[in-house]
Amino acid sequence: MLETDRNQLHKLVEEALPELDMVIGWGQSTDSFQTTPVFVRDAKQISQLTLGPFCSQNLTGYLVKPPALDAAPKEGAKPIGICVKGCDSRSLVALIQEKFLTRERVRIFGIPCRGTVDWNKVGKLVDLSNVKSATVEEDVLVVDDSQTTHRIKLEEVLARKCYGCRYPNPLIQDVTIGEPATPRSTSIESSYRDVDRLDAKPLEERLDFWQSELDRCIRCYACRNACPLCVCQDKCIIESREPRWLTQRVGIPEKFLFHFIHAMHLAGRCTGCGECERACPMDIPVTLIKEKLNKIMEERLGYSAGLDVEAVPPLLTFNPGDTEI
Amino acid sequence: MAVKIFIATDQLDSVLEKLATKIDLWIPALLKEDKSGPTGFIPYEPGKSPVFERQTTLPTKKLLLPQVETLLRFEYKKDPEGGSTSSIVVDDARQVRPTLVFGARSCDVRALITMDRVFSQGPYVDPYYVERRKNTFFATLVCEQNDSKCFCSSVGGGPADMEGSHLKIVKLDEGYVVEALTKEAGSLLEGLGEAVDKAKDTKAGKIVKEASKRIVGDLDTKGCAEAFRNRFAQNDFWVQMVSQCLSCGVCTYVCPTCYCFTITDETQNLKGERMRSWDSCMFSQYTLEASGHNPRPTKLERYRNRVGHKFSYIPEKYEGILGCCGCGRCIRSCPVTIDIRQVVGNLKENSNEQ
Amino acid sequence: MNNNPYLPEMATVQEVITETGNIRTLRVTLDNKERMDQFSFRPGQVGQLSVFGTGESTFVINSPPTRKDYLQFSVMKTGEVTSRIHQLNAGDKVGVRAPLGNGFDFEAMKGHDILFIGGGIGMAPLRTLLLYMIDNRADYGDITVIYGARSPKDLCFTYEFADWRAGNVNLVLTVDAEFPGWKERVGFVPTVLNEEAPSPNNRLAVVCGPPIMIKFVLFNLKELGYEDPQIITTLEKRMKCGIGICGRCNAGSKYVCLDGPVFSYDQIRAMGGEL
Amino acid sequence: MTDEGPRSIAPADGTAADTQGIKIVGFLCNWCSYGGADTAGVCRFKQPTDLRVVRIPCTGRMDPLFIAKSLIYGVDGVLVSGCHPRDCHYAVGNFYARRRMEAFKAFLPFMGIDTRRFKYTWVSASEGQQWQKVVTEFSEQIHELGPNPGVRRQTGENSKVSTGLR
Repeated sequence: MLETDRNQLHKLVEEALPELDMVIGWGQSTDSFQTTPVFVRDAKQISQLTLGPFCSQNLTGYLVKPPALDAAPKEGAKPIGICVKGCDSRSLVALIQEKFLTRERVRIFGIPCRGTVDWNKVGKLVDLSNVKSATVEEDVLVVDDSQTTHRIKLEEVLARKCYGCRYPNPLIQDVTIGEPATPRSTSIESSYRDVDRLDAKPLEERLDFWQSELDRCIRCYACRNACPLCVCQDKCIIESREPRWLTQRVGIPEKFLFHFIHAMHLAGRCTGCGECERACPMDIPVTLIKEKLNKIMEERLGYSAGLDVEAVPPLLTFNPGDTEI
Repeated sequence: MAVKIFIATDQLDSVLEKLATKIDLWIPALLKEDKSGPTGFIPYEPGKSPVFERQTTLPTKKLLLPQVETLLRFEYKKDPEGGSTSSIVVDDARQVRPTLVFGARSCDVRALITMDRVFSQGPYVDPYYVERRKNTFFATLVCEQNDSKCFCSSVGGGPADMEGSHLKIVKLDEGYVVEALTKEAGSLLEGLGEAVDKAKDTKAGKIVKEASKRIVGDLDTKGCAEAFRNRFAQNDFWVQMVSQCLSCGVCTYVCPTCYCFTITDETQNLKGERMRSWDSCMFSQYTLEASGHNPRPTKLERYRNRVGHKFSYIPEKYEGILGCCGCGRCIRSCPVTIDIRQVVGNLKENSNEQ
Repeated sequence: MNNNPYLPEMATVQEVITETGNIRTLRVTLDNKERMDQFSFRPGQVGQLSVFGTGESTFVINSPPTRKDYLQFSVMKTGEVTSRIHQLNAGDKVGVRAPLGNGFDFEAMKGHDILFIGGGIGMAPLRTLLLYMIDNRADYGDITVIYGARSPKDLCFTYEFADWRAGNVNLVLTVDAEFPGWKERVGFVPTVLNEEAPSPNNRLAVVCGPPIMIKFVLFNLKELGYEDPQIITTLEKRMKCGIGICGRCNAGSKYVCLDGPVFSYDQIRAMGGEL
Repeated sequence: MTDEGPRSIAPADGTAADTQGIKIVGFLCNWCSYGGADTAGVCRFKQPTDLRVVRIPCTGRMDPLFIAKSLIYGVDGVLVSGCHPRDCHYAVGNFYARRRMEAFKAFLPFMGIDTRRFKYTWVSASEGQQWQKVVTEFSEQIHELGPNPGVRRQTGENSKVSTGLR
């Protein structure tokens, strides 16, 4: 099935490429299992494009970040093609919502998603240091580590965000590749299970949890830079000296505040794509912080980011009738 | 005859405990209770078991160049007469204790060969680094766990490379053979472990021999400095290589040889300190001038500088030594799987074509 | 310097001169009198001036080595540290790490005619060499200075112009646009350079100013027949350590703080790297 | 010196609050609550002394991160007060603020920070008595909770690094 979809993607991209500046998609990285973003400008590169559960990166950030590939599109510039999964499409909607780009600027290749693989999880079951090949057969991940062939149920090694995913199918798109996917979750309750689990613990345990998790943070800012909605980028207050929110120290308070800043600036804007967590080299569940805020937004203000290009993020507006606790 | 001891696997903890009474002892360990989770070097505590099975996520760099350290402290003294600040006391805040890193890898130590040159080959000598370097001993594992991202042999090192190390650790099935490579390090081993019998010595010798024969990585770095210069102005090449870069600092923070730092002042009331902390050439602020001009305004220039620094500028400056130790950490940790081997490899390929 | 190159020497601000709306000149002396007496440097070398609690910044020592009552730094208010420096008054304490960098090769310049081209604050690094040459006037041939700024109010060292001329210096002053009471030249520095057109024979051009000025001045100098090695300039980069370690001020494998800031144009071309 | 708090909220050496131990930061809007606090003072209403006031132009200026930073670095309580809804000097500033602070209040405990250490309220310039009540109650609540341990400062891993500190 993947093979058919891939062929369809290649065909559609080939047809569209002459009208486009480039197509941003996923391709094979230098190792045998992970994908890397590729920027197809030439028909010769189309064969690099791939899709499926290994395509974990959210590519929408490349559309807007300085130095964007095409930071200030010239008059009459060709649109950019981009491959999006369900969650990625929400980021795209959010970017259009916030007027970082217009719908016409992008040609969207929508890819229904059945979940993406979290290689950290696979690494717990298989030694990933010398993988020879990794493929997907229906719902089984087959990893050959040059000694044994491991067969792992995909469902066991998906990224954390996938288990509560309500929007596996792109919300905006020009073309769809493959059959629509069935959502794993359909309600708030089943979308925020990890948040609820932590919330069920006593306050002190929660503090302990975050203290020990955030202690590992090396302040490399991968989570920030991977986030498609962290649009301030080089002007981020985390690095600014005036005003000086943070010093260069690496105590836990500094790390706490850094993650507070990241989360609060995404409150009501985060689409839960999980890029921050995926990018973290220290395996910190950074998306969980934002998930809590997303849950608050949903429960209290009935808002989920990245669903509607016309909607205004809830913290950028108000309602005189809002009530207090 | 060099001091050589054997530590049985079940004796390791008690030996480390004894070692820790002689010297500050650091071991590679899990940073999260998860056997495949991130690892790094931490101060030894009884009961903490070292992770020798795989390379650590974070290198030993911070032991010689902490992520944050105090360069000096100052204090404004109020003038009792006028009430205005009149004098400042500046004090050099150094203090270094002898430290042993038990379970480093040859790539970690190889990085120091680069760092040593930068920090001590002048004309200015960095006293903070130099003093730490003098007081830090490395007990290095003969590496048998190289993976598909390692390329130490490509940059002048190798799995059994002991240059710069003070002790050599060979892991056998039943324990560890530890051999002192310097006299000072030998005194650390006094009274620890048991004698190495012939059989174990032979076994260890065989492991070392095999490891030193192994070629890890197939990157050819010959002539990369020149190839880089040729590629420098080819914008298209760099667009192709690093369009996916996120400009985050992961590669530089996990890199054992990335030493660039910034210096900042922090004060509270009348006291303060001048700190130096890791900086990253991947960040825009790193080179941003007060006027607003930035010589490296986009990720292309910044990534190019990283490659250039390691494979062209450092070799030019220091007799061909590369600024890369081949540990592969930047490849493993990169969120968008940029592979520096590919970039360096491509420097030479068809460099005259474009 | 002491054996810790990061440790500044304590110094006292002796005098603050307001040059223009955003440029001030500080004259400082090292608190250790012996050190101050022994202090020697080459024109063009720089110093790190620190205000403890705010940070350090690099400035050229623009007093010449031949006049050692004080070390002079001219500072344009642009960022965090420079803003703080502008708040300093006589008697305040600062830290100084100096001398750093390479400086001008004034020995090799002996016997040559010299052309100084400065714009705005860019006159500061030239001033040290100029005064050095005035103090050793016999060693050098013709000295022409083309100095320009946006308006007469933006010219630095106005109080010294008479002294420069008295030192047998051909001083050409220019401002970008007409200004009431302005009797000197009007026009951009590169244009005035073409009008003056000093012969490149046995002459060295020393250029410093804003990047855009440098760009056009270089172009015009080439037109006038100056060869790359005849053109000398000072580079500017963000600096932290000042001693060639922290990594940020490199252009190719050269560090501006250590191997510079003075480079000839052919050196700059050979270096490669971002400017 | 990793045990330093941010400059703005650090107590000067030997001030009264140090001996008492409790520090509360109050962010008051310029137009209503600051006036309200002033009224309370002019009327000589008895007030607790734990509060340090930061005057902000409007609660709409109130960045929840001010609260985060204060609590993370060990301030014992944060009180935000502004004009009553529909009475904002800038018409709508406090409407924005209300949403942000509601969300933030719900978020704090998730990170392990006691939400009782943060309160926001509305006090107008004429409500000196109301101000006295608000401050007294909040101060009592914070005293009951005791000092805020803040976020642990010593990192597990770096605690023994020879950082050059004595």
